[in-house]
Amino acid sequence: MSEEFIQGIVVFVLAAFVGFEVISKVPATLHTPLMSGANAISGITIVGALIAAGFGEGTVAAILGFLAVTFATINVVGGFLVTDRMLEMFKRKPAKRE
Amino acid sequence: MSEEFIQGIVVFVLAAFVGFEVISKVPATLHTPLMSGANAISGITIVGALIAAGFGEGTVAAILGFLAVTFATINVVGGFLVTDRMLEMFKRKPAKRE
Amino acid sequence: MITLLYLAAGALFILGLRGLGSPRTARRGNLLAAVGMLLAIVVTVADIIDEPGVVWWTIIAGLVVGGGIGAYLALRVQMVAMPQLVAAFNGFGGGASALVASAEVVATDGAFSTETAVTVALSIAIGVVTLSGSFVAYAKLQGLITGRPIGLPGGPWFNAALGGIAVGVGIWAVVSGDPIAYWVLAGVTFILGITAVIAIGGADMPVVISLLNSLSGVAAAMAGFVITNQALIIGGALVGAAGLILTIQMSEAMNRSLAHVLFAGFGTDGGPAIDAGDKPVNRASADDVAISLAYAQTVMVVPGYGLAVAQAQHAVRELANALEARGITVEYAIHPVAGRMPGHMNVLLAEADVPYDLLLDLDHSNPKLPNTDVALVVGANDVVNPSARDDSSSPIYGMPILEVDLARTAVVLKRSLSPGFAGIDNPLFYKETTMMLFSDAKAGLEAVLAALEEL
Amino acid sequence: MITLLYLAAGALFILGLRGLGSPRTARRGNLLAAVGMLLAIVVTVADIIDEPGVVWWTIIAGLVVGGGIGAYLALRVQMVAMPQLVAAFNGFGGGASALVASAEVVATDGAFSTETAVTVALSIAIGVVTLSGSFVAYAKLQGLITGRPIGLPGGPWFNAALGGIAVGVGIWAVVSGDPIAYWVLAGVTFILGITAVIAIGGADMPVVISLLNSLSGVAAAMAGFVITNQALIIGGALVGAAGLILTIQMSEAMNRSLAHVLFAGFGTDGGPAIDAGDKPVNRASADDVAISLAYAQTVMVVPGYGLAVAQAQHAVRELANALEARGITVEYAIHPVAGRMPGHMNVLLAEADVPYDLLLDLDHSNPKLPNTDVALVVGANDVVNPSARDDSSSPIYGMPILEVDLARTAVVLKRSLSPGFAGIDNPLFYKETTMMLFSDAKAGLEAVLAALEEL
Amino acid sequence: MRIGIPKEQAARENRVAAVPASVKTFVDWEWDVAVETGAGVAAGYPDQAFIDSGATIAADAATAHDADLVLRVGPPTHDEIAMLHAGSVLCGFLDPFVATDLIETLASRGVTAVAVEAIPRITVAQSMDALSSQANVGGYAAVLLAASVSPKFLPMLVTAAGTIPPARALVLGVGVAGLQAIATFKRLGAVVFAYDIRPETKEQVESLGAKFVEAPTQAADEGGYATEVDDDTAARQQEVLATFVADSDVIVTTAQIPGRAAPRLITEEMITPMHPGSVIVDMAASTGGNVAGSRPDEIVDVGGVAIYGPTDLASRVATDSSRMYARNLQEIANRMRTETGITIDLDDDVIGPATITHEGAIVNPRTRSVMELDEEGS
Amino acid sequence: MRIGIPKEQAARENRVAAVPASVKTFVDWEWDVAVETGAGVAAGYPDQAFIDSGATIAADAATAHDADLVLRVGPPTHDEIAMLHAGSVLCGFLDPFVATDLIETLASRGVTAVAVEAIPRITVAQSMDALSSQANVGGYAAVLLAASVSPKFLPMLVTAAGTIPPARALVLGVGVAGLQAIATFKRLGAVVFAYDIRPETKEQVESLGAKFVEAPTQAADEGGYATEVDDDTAARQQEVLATFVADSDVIVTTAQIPGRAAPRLITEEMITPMHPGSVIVDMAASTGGNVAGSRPDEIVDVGGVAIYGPTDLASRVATDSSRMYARNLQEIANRMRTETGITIDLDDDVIGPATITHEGAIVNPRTRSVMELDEEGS
Ligand SMILES: NC(=O)c1ccc[n+]([C@@H]2O[C@H](COP(=O)([O-])OP(=O)(O)OC[C@H]3O[C@@H](n4cnc5c(N)ncnc54)[C@H](OP(=O)(O)O)[C@@H]3O)[C@@H](O)[C@H]2O)c1
Ligand SMILES: NC(=O)c1ccc[n+]([C@@H]2O[C@H](COP(=O)([O-])OP(=O)(O)OC[C@H]3O[C@@H](n4cnc5c(N)ncnc54)[C@H](OP(=O)(O)O)[C@@H]3O)[C@@H](O)[C@H]2O)c1
Ligand SMILES: NC(=O)c1ccc[n+]([C@@H]2O[C@H](COP(=O)([O-])OP(=O)(O)OC[C@H]3O[C@@H](n4cnc5c(N)ncnc54)[C@H](O)[C@@H]3O)[C@@H](O)[C@H]2O)c1
Ligand SMILES: NC(=O)c1ccc[n+]([C@@H]2O[C@H](COP(=O)([O-])OP(=O)(O)OC[C@H]3O[C@@H](n4cnc5c(N)ncnc54)[C@H](O)[C@@H]3O)[C@@H](O)[C@H]2O)c1
Repeated sequence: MSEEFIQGIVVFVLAAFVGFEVISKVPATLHTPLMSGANAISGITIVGALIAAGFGEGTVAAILGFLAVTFATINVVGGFLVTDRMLEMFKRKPAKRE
Repeated sequence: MSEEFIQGIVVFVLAAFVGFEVISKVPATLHTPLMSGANAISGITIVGALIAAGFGEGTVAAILGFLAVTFATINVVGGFLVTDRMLEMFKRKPAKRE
Repeated sequence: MITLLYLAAGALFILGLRGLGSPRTARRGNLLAAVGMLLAIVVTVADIIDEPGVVWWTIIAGLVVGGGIGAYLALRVQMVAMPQLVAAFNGFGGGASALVASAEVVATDGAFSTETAVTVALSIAIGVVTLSGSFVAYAKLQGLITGRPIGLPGGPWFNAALGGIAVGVGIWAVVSGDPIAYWVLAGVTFILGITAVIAIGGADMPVVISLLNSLSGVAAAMAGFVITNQALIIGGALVGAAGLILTIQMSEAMNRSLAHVLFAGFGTDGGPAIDAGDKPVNRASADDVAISLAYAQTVMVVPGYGLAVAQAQHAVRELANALEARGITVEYAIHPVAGRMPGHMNVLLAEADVPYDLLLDLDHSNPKLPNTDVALVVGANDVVNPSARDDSSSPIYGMPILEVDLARTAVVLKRSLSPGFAGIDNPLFYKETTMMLFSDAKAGLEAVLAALEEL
Repeated sequence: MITLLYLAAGALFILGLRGLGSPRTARRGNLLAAVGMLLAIVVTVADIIDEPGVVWWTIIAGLVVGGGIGAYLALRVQMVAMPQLVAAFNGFGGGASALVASAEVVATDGAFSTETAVTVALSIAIGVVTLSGSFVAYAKLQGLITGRPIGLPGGPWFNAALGGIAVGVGIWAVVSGDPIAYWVLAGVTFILGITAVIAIGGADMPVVISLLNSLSGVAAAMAGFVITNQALIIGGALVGAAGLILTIQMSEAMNRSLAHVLFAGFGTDGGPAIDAGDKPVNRASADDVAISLAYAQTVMVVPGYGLAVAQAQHAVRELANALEARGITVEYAIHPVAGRMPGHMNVLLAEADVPYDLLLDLDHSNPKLPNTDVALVVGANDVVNPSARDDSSSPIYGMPILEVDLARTAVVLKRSLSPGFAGIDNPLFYKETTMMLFSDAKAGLEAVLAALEEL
Repeated sequence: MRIGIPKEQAARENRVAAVPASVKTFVDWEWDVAVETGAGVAAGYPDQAFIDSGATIAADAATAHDADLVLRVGPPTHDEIAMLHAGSVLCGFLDPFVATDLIETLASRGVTAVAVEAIPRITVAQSMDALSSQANVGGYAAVLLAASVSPKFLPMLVTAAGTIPPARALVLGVGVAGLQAIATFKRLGAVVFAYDIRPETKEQVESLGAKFVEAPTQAADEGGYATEVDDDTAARQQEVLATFVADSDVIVTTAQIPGRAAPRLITEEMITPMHPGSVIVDMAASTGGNVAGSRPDEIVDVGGVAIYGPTDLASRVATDSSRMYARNLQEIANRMRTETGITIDLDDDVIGPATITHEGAIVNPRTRSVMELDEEGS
Repeated sequence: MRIGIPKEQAARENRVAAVPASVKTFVDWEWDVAVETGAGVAAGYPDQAFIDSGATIAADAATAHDADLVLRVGPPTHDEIAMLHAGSVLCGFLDPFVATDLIETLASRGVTAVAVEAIPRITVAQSMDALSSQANVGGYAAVLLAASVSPKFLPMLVTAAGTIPPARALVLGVGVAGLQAIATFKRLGAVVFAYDIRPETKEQVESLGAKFVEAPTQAADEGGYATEVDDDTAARQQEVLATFVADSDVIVTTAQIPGRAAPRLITEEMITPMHPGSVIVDMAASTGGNVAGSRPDEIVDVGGVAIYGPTDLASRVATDSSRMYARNLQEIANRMRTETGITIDLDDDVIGPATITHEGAIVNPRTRSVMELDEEGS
């Protein structure tokens, strides 16, 4: 196994630990927004898509690259926007007692 | 900066995140045992000490290596044992109501 | 250097996810994650901008088209349709990961080291399952196909068999390195995604989407291995793990085990018993109620006979105390015939030491209810039944009621949809602004208090 | 491959730390971490065993000597002396990291790349500060030197200046690569460790030790960079971060800000006011009380006038409910003259709906107290004063008391050490088996309940 | 439209049929209100308070009875009936299924009699339900009576002079009065047991924190009222109750069966084993009593156990019972009210069943059946 | 060692100085106990109960008084004193600082008189403190009296017949009786205000969930008792209290200053603005009264406000007040007890101060000073 690959595994495991720990008990109302936000983050694959698209040679590769970028961008842009919309309900701050 | 060093930074940051997240609100009674346990883990430097001792050339290096291993081992062995002793109080399980 | 910037993006993702877990910080969390994503994209573009032979049109076209579609969908869609939208977005994400790996197959014609080949196969398989599965979930929720579980020939064994085939094809691909094998894998897993999700009922879709979301993270991480990119590995692993925890929490909140949801076909699972025939109710959890209360300025507690039956007088007082400690105004609306004897509520609330000046009678509470953020109805039914006001054919027509239906939100805490003393149905329960918390009054209030203290 | 095994060790550390955070899993957590450590050591040894030219005697001698000393100290020492022991162990750990980096300086004669040089300097500096600081903390706690803060010439500015010098020497070392510079750095930081800790009072030592513990983690991580070893980086970073969080939590639990502890000399900080002259009391936090209660089988609540003053009757009932839900037997011992009127406690507990059959009078509770795990004294004082039984010169000698001093543990909840109605001191407060929780009765009980629910 | 509030003449009757608040409402409706002088004094409402609310003070009973609507607490005497003019409406407790001679007189004088005890106990009529409002007060007053004459402390007390155990209270019959009795006993700290023949009362008893005595139960009639039990059930009932009665320090009984004699729940043999000094308040004394030996408005001593049979319990809390009763009557009046005054609509769900005599005839079927009018007519 | 329990002869006195439980203890000490026939009946303890505990029943008062230790509730009459033999010990409420002629007679007859009201209120004597135990019962009984005669509901009730606001209760004087009164009012659901001259009572009042009236206060004497206030303080006190009194529906006053007339806290002018139907129970009526116009054991009507001056409150709860009183006496007897019987140790912290006459002399300094004996002697 290449050193790079092993490094990848180390990073993967540590990041997974962070992922497990970072989610403590979440109130049910936040389940959907959190899912949506996490989903937007999984759009990080856009980085891969950009690279694939940029270096794709030939029509097939170009089309695959284009599709990959499109898909990933939908995920990223739509994901963050829709999460923000869901969270609008939390904007209002409880005012002090009159 | 070498690729290795950068990898080190990535690992360091991720591990630090895990460290931050892994400690949630700890009851005060566990403060000392937790501190002690963490302290024992910081004895991981024993790995470095072993390598330093194993490959040290010359008397100075040998002495430094020996001291490093000794110090680190005290930390590791003493740390885990003392933590376990502290935790003895949690052995008793609440019994069912008679 | 670029790796360190990716690491910074990863750190922002972590902080973002963490923020999303608590109502106070959720918006900021989402913003942080978005900034992290922007950073990752900019870094990537900056990294390749000087490289020769970069095909820019695909990038630009993809960003424009994808961004447009994403923004349009996100901003246009109705609140209720959001879960299915998340499903769709998720499908795109999974698809993208599969495409990244596929592009690599095309580029290298399948010539990978074994370990890389494994990650390529995993990227494609997981990405495609996410893609097709998410769209089935979308279709179910959107009503394009029926929400009911659709039986498959052989039941759950069908999917097990299909899964087995996918594994076989995957091994073939890794061992042979033949691009065809990867495309076959994509085909098999595409079907698997459909058949796996289609067998699950519509009510469980949120859990399924969350699981698919976790999978899309794993797919992204695998793609990261394929193209040796740590941003993908960090982000993907994060989402994979966080998504899994979230999935478990969601199924717990719905009182389902995850295994039950996924393999429902293996056993029979009745699911929660309360259902109002055809009339839908907003069924809330204690957490939901806690959040509504925490973000209210004025709360009106409306106690009824159920409070007495559950002996929940102390619990209601504690909850009110906790709310008051947050600066929320809490008062009590006492209906003249709440309970089963004159002054029933007075006896109980006096026992719990509720100050007399917080007890409002009908004349004093009804004018306040329309400006009340949350009316918390605890075991009351007839005395808050709008039929008494609106429906001249109702046997209780003409009885004065507490008009909690005019409050901004009504939370009704009772064990079921059963009627009260008068034996009649209550339209309040089916209102859009009503949240039903089905529980014993005491247990329910305690759960809400516990949830409130975690906010 | 070896990296992956180190990763596994790191994973065990993570699981171990997590386990250590909760009473139920703490022992298992410690064990997991120890297994991780063993794994790391074995892997390392296995890795170098075939290498030529390994100097084994230093390794074996070090392991034997260190292991022997560590085990001896850990097993021999008294419970009360544990904090200082932890400090000592921690000092050794920091020293080891500094030695590892120093060995590298000796081996390479200071020829490092800039970034490595920085980590070498940091390893040495942080490691040595940890070493000397920890031993000063040890000496303070062990009573070898006075526990009181020792003033330095120039006060806190002295340490600031010394810190500045250390930074300067560090830069010199990195830039010049001269081994001498590293040794000078070690010398300066050795002094800094002493002067920094010596200026802090003994009561704050636990916080200081925790911070030094965090630093020893950082030192280990830096050493990891020096010798390019991921096990050290992961383990060190983990402890560095976890230790920091723990330090903050500890200072919060002691109602101190971390800055106050470290730079106490910069301002004057009275600290908590309660101190019994020379007589020491076991001051407990709500968490400590919660744990004692959670692990009890029988709890006897002893209410007194303070319960009435705080109007804590509902709070005590809630706590009792929570304990009962855990299967713990809770009863109430009512002293005939508790409070300020006959039946004072009865009125309050009836209001909180405590069933009459749980109320025990003197004759029924005293025989039970010696077998009671925890006697929870809420705002009572004279009625639990053993002087009335033991000290014939006491003005209340001869009054029957509730003998909570015979219970396995007595928890006394009151605001201070002030006397009660009779105006006399209470020896109960200074007993070894007594935990004092200083708080308003209502607030204190609520805090205990909250802590209990987190267990 | 003129409304008259006479002063009650019955012994031990302190209540009044209107209070300043209800007078004010009538005045707002532009009705003339005449309150007989001193009518409210015993309830704590002096004449001046009525004047301040807009009433005039009638110097004598005749003036107060000379009105379109006369509101009373108890039934009028024959003398008072003579003061009513034909076509006027009389509203109050009229005992319409028992005091038939009075009803006959009222009918013959052309007075429309509306009996509050005949108001149906349906949801919409709850605010007019004087039986409930007065039973509620009665349950409270019965407990205070029992507590104040009991030689025992009701709450538990741990004191330097020994521990006083809580008193055991028993409530038999858990209607409106019984529930309030339970609540009041609970407030005072007694350990409360309760029993009723209707099974649904178990939950209600427990909803007040008291314990239900598991003796036989039997479903209520469709009106929600208890029905008579057969001898066998009664025997089993008494068997279970006996041990609870023997252990009780204070007992309040409220059991009633509408239109019949009150059920006998406590027999002489059940009283014998009770501690001397125990107290029983029998709220059903006027309809025959739940307790052997109880007599209306008397205190009977059975081997050291004092049995009270008060019939004036609501009247003892006259200020507030009057306030509630006046509110009931105000709501009834409101139901009858038209633009110009009042009309009796015999088809009305509430007023219809409560109207006993109208336009010279006895119109209430139950009164008619008691008087056997229909049989005669058939 | 023979111990006698006579039947109390005073009017309205239902208590008895021993109960079966205390008799049993005496018998365990191997004392002979003679209980006059019928002594416990009014308190709910029939002769048989005493017999079962090991007592003998004395046929008449003379036999019951013919004992080494005679336990009574109230002071004996001269006739009864005549039945005591020289050297015997008499223990009970003897009013030793006022009823000096009785004390003189006791001394002259050679009877050792131990007055329970002179037991010092120190911590170790709490179980012998009959003043406290009886004041405690009195506070409870006073509230039940007030509540049962009040024409108002004490608790708040929201009902279909309108909302009944809670009654406002005021307790003046927050000693033992006052605290129990507050607690009992609270139990019944009233809104309770309270006031005492001693500043430390504020916290005590609040510890029962009631509100303290912020009128002037003044520190107690070293014994913990209130001292007299000057006219100026009294005036300011009344000024503040006036508004609270006017708004109150039920008032219980308990203020006492040992050895002096009770302070006048409520004047006639303060009563005038009260609602008719309000009730005042003056527990200090026998020592001059806290309320203008109150008379011992009478009900005085001042403009519709009923002022009660009961002196028999503890006796109304005779079963339990006897139980506590008997326990107090038992502890006192225990303090005096020796191997063979009892001895009076004038140096004892508890018995010493409580002994009024001994071996023919009046030994209590306070009684002596009231009787001006020492001046004569000096
Ligand atoms: N106040 C009086 O004097 C009096 C006298 C007689 C009759 N009434 C009548 O009683 C009714 C009173 O109205 P209301 O709104 O107070 O009561 P209600 O209409 O009888 O409704 C009570 C509700 O409480 C719920 N409940 C019962 N036990 C519960 C528990 N342990 N936890 C949570 N919820 C529980 C029941 O629903 P689930 O089963 O779904 O939990 C029920 O629907 C009116 O119809 C009134 O006319 C009143
Ligand atoms: N029961 C009676 O009839 C009666 C009558 C008169 C006198 N007494 C006397 O009163 C005493 C009763 O004994 P006791 O043990 O109940 O009471 P105590 O001896 O008076 O002690 C009460 C304790 O409660 C604490 N306290 C006060 N307010 C508090 C709050 N808000 N939160 C927490 N703690 C609070 C005080 O300590 P901190 O200030 O440190 O918080 C005080 O030491 C006896 O000496 C008895 O003789 C009794
Ligand atoms: N819906 C409404 O608006 C409304 C209003 C008031 C009362 N009610 C209902 O009317 C019913 C009667 O109330 P009430 O107080 O006028 O009753 P009541 O005065 O007629 O009788 C008192 C109680 O005695 C009980 N009883 C009769 N025979 C008994 C026996 N043999 N043993 C034991 N108990 C016996 C009855 O069940 C009843 O509970 C109740 O169900 C009450 O809830 C309804
Ligand atoms: N330590 C013990 O064992 C013990 C036992 C019982 C009582 N005590 C104490 O003895 C004291 C007296 O109790 P008591 O009930 O016998 O008192 P009491 O009967 O003599 O007087 C009743 C109350 O009236 C108050 N009072 C007097 N003048 C007043 C005025 N002008 N205005 C308002 N209030 C006035 C007094 O302060 C007292 O609280 C209390 O402090 C009580 O706590 C102590």
